[in-house]
Amino acid sequence: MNAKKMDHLATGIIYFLVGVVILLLVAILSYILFNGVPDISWKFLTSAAQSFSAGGGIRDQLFNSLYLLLLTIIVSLPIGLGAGIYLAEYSTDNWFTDLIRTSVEVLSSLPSVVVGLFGYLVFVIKLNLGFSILSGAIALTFFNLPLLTRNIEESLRSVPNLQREAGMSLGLSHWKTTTKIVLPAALPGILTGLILSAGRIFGEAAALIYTAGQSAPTVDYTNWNIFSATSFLNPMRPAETLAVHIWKVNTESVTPDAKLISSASSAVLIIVILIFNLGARYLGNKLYKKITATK
Amino acid sequence: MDNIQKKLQTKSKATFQDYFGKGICYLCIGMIILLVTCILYFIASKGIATFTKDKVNVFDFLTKTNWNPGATDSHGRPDVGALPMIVTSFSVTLLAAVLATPFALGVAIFMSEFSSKGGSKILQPVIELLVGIPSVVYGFIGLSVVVPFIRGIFGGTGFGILSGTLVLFVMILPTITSLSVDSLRAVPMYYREASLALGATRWQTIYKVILRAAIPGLLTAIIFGMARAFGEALAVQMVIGNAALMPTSLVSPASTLTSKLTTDIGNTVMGTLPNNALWSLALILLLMSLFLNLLVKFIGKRGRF
Amino acid sequence: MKQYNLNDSYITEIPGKRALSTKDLQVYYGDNHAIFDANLIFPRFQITSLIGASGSGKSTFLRCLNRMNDKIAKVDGQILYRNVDINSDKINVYEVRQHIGMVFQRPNPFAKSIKENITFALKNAGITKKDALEERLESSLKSAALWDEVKDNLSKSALALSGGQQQRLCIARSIAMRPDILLLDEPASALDPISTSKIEDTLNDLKKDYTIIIVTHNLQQASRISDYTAFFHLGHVIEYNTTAHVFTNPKMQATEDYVSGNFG
Amino acid sequence: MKQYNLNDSYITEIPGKRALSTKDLQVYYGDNHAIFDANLIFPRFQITSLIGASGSGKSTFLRCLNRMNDKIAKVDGQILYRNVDINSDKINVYEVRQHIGMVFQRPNPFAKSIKENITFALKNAGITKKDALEERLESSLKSAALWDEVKDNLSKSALALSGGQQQRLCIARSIAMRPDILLLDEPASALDPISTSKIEDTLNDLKKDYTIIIVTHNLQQASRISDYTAFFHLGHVIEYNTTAHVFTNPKMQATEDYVSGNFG
Amino acid sequence: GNGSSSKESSTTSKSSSSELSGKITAVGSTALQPLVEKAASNFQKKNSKVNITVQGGGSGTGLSQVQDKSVTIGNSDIFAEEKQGIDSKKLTDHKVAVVGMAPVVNKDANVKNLTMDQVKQIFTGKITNWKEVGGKDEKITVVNRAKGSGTRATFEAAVLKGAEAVKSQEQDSNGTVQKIVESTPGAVSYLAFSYMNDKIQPISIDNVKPTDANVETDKWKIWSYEHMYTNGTAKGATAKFLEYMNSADVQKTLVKDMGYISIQNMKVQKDSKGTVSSK
Ligand SMILES: Nc1ncnc2c1ncn2[C@@H]1O[C@H](COP(=O)(O)OP(=O)(O)OP(=O)(O)O)[C@@H](O)[C@H]1O
Ligand SMILES: Nc1ncnc2c1ncn2[C@@H]1O[C@H](COP(=O)(O)OP(=O)(O)OP(=O)(O)O)[C@@H](O)[C@H]1O
Ligand SMILES: [Mg+2]
Ligand SMILES: [Mg+2]
Repeated sequence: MNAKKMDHLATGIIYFLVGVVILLLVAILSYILFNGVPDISWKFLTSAAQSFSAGGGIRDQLFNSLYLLLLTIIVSLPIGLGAGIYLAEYSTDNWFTDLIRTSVEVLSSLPSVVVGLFGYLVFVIKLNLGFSILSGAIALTFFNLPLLTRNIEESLRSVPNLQREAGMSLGLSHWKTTTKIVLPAALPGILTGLILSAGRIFGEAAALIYTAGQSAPTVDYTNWNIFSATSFLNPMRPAETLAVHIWKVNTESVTPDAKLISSASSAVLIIVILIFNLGARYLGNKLYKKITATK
Repeated sequence: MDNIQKKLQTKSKATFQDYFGKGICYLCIGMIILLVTCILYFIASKGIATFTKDKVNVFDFLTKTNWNPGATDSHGRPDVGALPMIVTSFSVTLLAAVLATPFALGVAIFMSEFSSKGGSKILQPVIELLVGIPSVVYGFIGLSVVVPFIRGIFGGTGFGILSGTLVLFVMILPTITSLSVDSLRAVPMYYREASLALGATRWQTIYKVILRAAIPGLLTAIIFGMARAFGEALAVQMVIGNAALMPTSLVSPASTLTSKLTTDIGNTVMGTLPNNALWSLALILLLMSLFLNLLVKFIGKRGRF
Repeated sequence: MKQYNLNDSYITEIPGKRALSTKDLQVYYGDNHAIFDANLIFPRFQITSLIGASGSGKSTFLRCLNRMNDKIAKVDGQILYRNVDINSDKINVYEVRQHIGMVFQRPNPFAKSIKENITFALKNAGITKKDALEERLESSLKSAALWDEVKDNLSKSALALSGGQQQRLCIARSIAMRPDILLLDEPASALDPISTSKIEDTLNDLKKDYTIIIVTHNLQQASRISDYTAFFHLGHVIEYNTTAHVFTNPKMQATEDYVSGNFG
Repeated sequence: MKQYNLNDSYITEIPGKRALSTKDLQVYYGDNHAIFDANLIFPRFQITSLIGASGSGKSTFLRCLNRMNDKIAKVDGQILYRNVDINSDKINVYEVRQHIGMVFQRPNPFAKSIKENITFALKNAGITKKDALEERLESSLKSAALWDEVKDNLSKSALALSGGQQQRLCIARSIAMRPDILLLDEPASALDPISTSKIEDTLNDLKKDYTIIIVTHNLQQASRISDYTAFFHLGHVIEYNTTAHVFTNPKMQATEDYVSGNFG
Repeated sequence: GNGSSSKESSTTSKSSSSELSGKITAVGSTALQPLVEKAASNFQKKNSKVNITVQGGGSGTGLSQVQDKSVTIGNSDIFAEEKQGIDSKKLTDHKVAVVGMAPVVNKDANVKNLTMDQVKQIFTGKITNWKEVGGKDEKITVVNRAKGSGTRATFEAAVLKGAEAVKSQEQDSNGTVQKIVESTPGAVSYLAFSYMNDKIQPISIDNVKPTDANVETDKWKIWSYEHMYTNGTAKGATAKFLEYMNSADVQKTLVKDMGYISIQNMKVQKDSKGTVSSK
């Protein structure tokens, strides 16, 4: 076959593969959305879940998911940044760096249940954090760190060396150069990593069942005292997230409308991820533009 | 004058900033190492108990096909043969990777070599979206779509390795794709120019130059995908049938290491053999992911010319 | 910088055979008009230099000649090669590039062995016989004056060569395709003087069999190696003449200022 | 290429005040010995050019002078600044770099506004008063001959400037720190002729207040702007003299060949 | 029997609301979790100083954690005595509900009634086609519950009576089993009454219908208790909460809502060995 025909054929095959994948993606997303969106209502979003009777909503679960995401990012972003900066800026090619990389990557392939049980026995029981958003956030940090660290490292590395030299040659410390010059320039890449890991946090269930727990005690949304047990801000309270709720509704729930709750929740989850994705990009771009004074 | 000489020879704010920064970085690295060490120690100590405390023969554990930790076999030894789960885990993982790789590569090539910004601008977020769909949801789509579909075509119950593979295929597709895109984009632009200037077609350039140059990165992507498949539980558990049986075909119910682990762990009592045996499964998983990782490292080293 | 009349130009007549010519070539990067009405004729088996300040459009022009600018810029006008306008949509660009080879500013060998670097494109073009490949390998490396240095190490990675060797390998890679015309974009600018002079020697040898068009920043280099020189300024070809004329007796003020270093 | 005796060299005496000097400076990149026994004295408030072929070690030498090579290369020997050996472990390198500024080959402004590019390092160095900052901003931009072009757009992104403007911004950024010495590594090589001449003018103005050391490939540029010239060859300083001497009456054969274009 | 004290206990909890305080963590059975959770939230409304956390994790987890004193209450759908590795002497049992279970089949199989022996043979793999028991000519697909789960233990004790179950699919939750049986032709499994719906076919055994009334009299044999274990005797808030669980408040409403059978309605009782006696 001549090269040009081969080129056409290969191009055709690639378009075919892409087509199949797009079709698949569209199918999955529309399956979830078509099944779920008709059942989403304001009431569904704003009322509490019901254990036995129909008509329960997902107010608490939705809030918990977002709050857990926030806490997880608060816990894991600094560690990821520190580790990413170390790997990109300070590390040299040696066994220690290799060891760190391997450690981080091993984390990424641990089964969720294992991390969940580990979190349960160590954080919930041993460290006495109890079933809490905090325990959940720490457990999720395990999944979050590898992706985040890798992403931060790569984004930092992709900033041209010239920028570092510019900073250093002005007598700035390496640390200042990294945090004030290289890091802002790497922001868009870091953001992508953050968005990807946010997706995983929203979607994770198995690790949370044993750590953040699978019940959502009613909380008071007017209680701003973080230390109060009923405050919605208390990180020490147990919290069922949306993904866990979907899991629970599907496995043990006796509510008559379990199926409806499950599909509507899935749709909500996807929409929230989408909003988060777009929102984070928008804000990130704005921030980037502000820092870099472009436009 | 003297002042400057002195300044040159004394530590300044910048010096301390650097100490501080280094300190923070080492702290973070230290925390990661601590976390990993803890979890490794934790799993290893529990997983080894099956062999040290309950005196199960490691070889039996890896090669016997009967899994019934509560009971004992005719020789009075505990019945913990993990082979069916090991075989199944490997099968679904490999098959899912084999299936997902061409699609992921196709999309990655499309995104990095074909499409103008528009195409990848749409594909990128959609792929990121897929990462966030909870396992359970994938599991239920699997249960309500994939399983009946397989049943319709191959008969039987529809539960089994094939269904598991299909569900995992979709789940690891985003991982492999996005990592592949990264590594294709990392191939320097001048490789493409060099090849095109020699009269090579786009496909020849992609196939013989870009893919070759990106091989270490692509393999890393595939292996990361496999690691994800290996560790996935909730979704697989719903479609694979969860029978601790040696799989006889792609459509017979089987059970992976993770699905067994997830299904049974809540019903066992800490410290007893049934519980320890499950931790041994987790240990196998861990060793496997370690192995996959070292494989990536090895490939990465070899890939560097 | 002085203002020169950009529409005033001196383009000499070319005696003898022509290898390639452009007719009213225009190049646009989006809104940016980068080349204006380039009308140049390149004589066969001669070396032509393109000189001019940075950003004057030398690379842009050169890359059009074998359609490397296809996806990057909009190119209007004609490029005639063997009486065919190769700047047309119907043209098989892969074939064009096999006849008109290109060497870039930064050496860009593939991360493959030395041997594979040369044979890669040959195999692609359908030459698969072992003998033929070996023969081409040796002859092209010899032409590029690299054979003696690498003949014992053909399966070594090309990336392990020095910069100058890598650049000669890239030249060898190009000429292994037996092109008619060789385009070089500042092939020596990243190299040390020793490598540079080797490459200049190589080009001088290649002249017997190839038409060579070379972009260079280095005026001494242009005057040393080329037969004809074209001076570019802000996207316009200001002067095109034999190298001797351009350097010793330029017709245009801009050219004179440029070659005497009083430009800008 | 001709072989020259590398141990033979001509280094002139420097009258008047010294800004900086090196004593037996050696630089190694791993096993690669890149600079051999460099002994140079840089006169105060003068421009010194470093010339030499590519790879001869000019950049390497320059980067040692403000310790930018710290993590990349092993640097032995002494660098004396104000009677202090700043090539010692005990030296506060951040302070050194504040006194000895550097401008690079490719313009590298921060991805921040023009104003922040200048004030960022100042603030960091403890200058926080608004008046002082404004004053420095204006004076440094004026010194770099950029003020008129940007004064209405100080909060615009520095990346939106043209290459030449970016480079002048980098110079302004350096001199805003009020260094003693300014090191420049081919600051104009990526720029068009207009920008180049602007930068040359700027350097000429700066000479009153700063000691300038500049690496350049462009011999005309070196002869135009510098008072002293050092010629590097394969890591050795072959000749160091007033610029007029180096270009019109070189003492060493290698220098003569290089400045007359017969090198290599 | 602690059914008779229901009225008193509910009044006690009301009157003592001011002084009651403490932190209770109840972990274990996922099947029991919603009930306890709901009861806990009602209890906390009256006793605002008591903080109760209810979580799942499985009966095994519940029992081992309460044994280790990591949690206050271990929820279990299995007797502690039946669980290997649990020292039942240390634990105090609080039975809070009864759950009835029944075999269920996919509607396609066209079977509504089986003998106990047939059920046993199906689950031990002796009968492999529905036509052998008068149904459609269709292969039987057995879906079992996870080993060690309370539901499976109860079912095996009542039906298999020591015989080994056939190796087959295992699922660890009622919801998944329900969905699989619903959609897989020829599937058979067993479910708690509360998960029955009109898309699956519950099976009568020896013509006894799986109803609450039949469970209460032990005419229907497959049932078990839901337990809440404490380590030693329950004290303080925990005792009050467990008392509340057995109060009419919970038993008459929540237990019913959940699809369980009130402990107070039982005419018989069962011990950990499976021996049934009348109350
Ligand atoms: N890929 C591109 N996209 C947009 N504009 C471009 C691109 N490449 C070059 N240009 C513009 O086209 C003009 C000519 O550039 P070109 O690179 O051809 O100059 P040159 O003479 O080769 O310069 P140099 O000597 O620096 O290589 C310049 O204004 C440049 O900014
Ligand atoms: N980062 C580095 N690591 C290893 N070797 C280096 C490095 N930088 C430069 N060298 C080597 O040191 C020698 C001197 O290089 P240097 O960059 O100082 O030359 P130069 O005179 O500045 O050349 P040019 O004119 O091309 O900039 C060369 O042999 C070069 O290969
Ligand atoms: Mg160019
Ligand atoms: Mg240099």
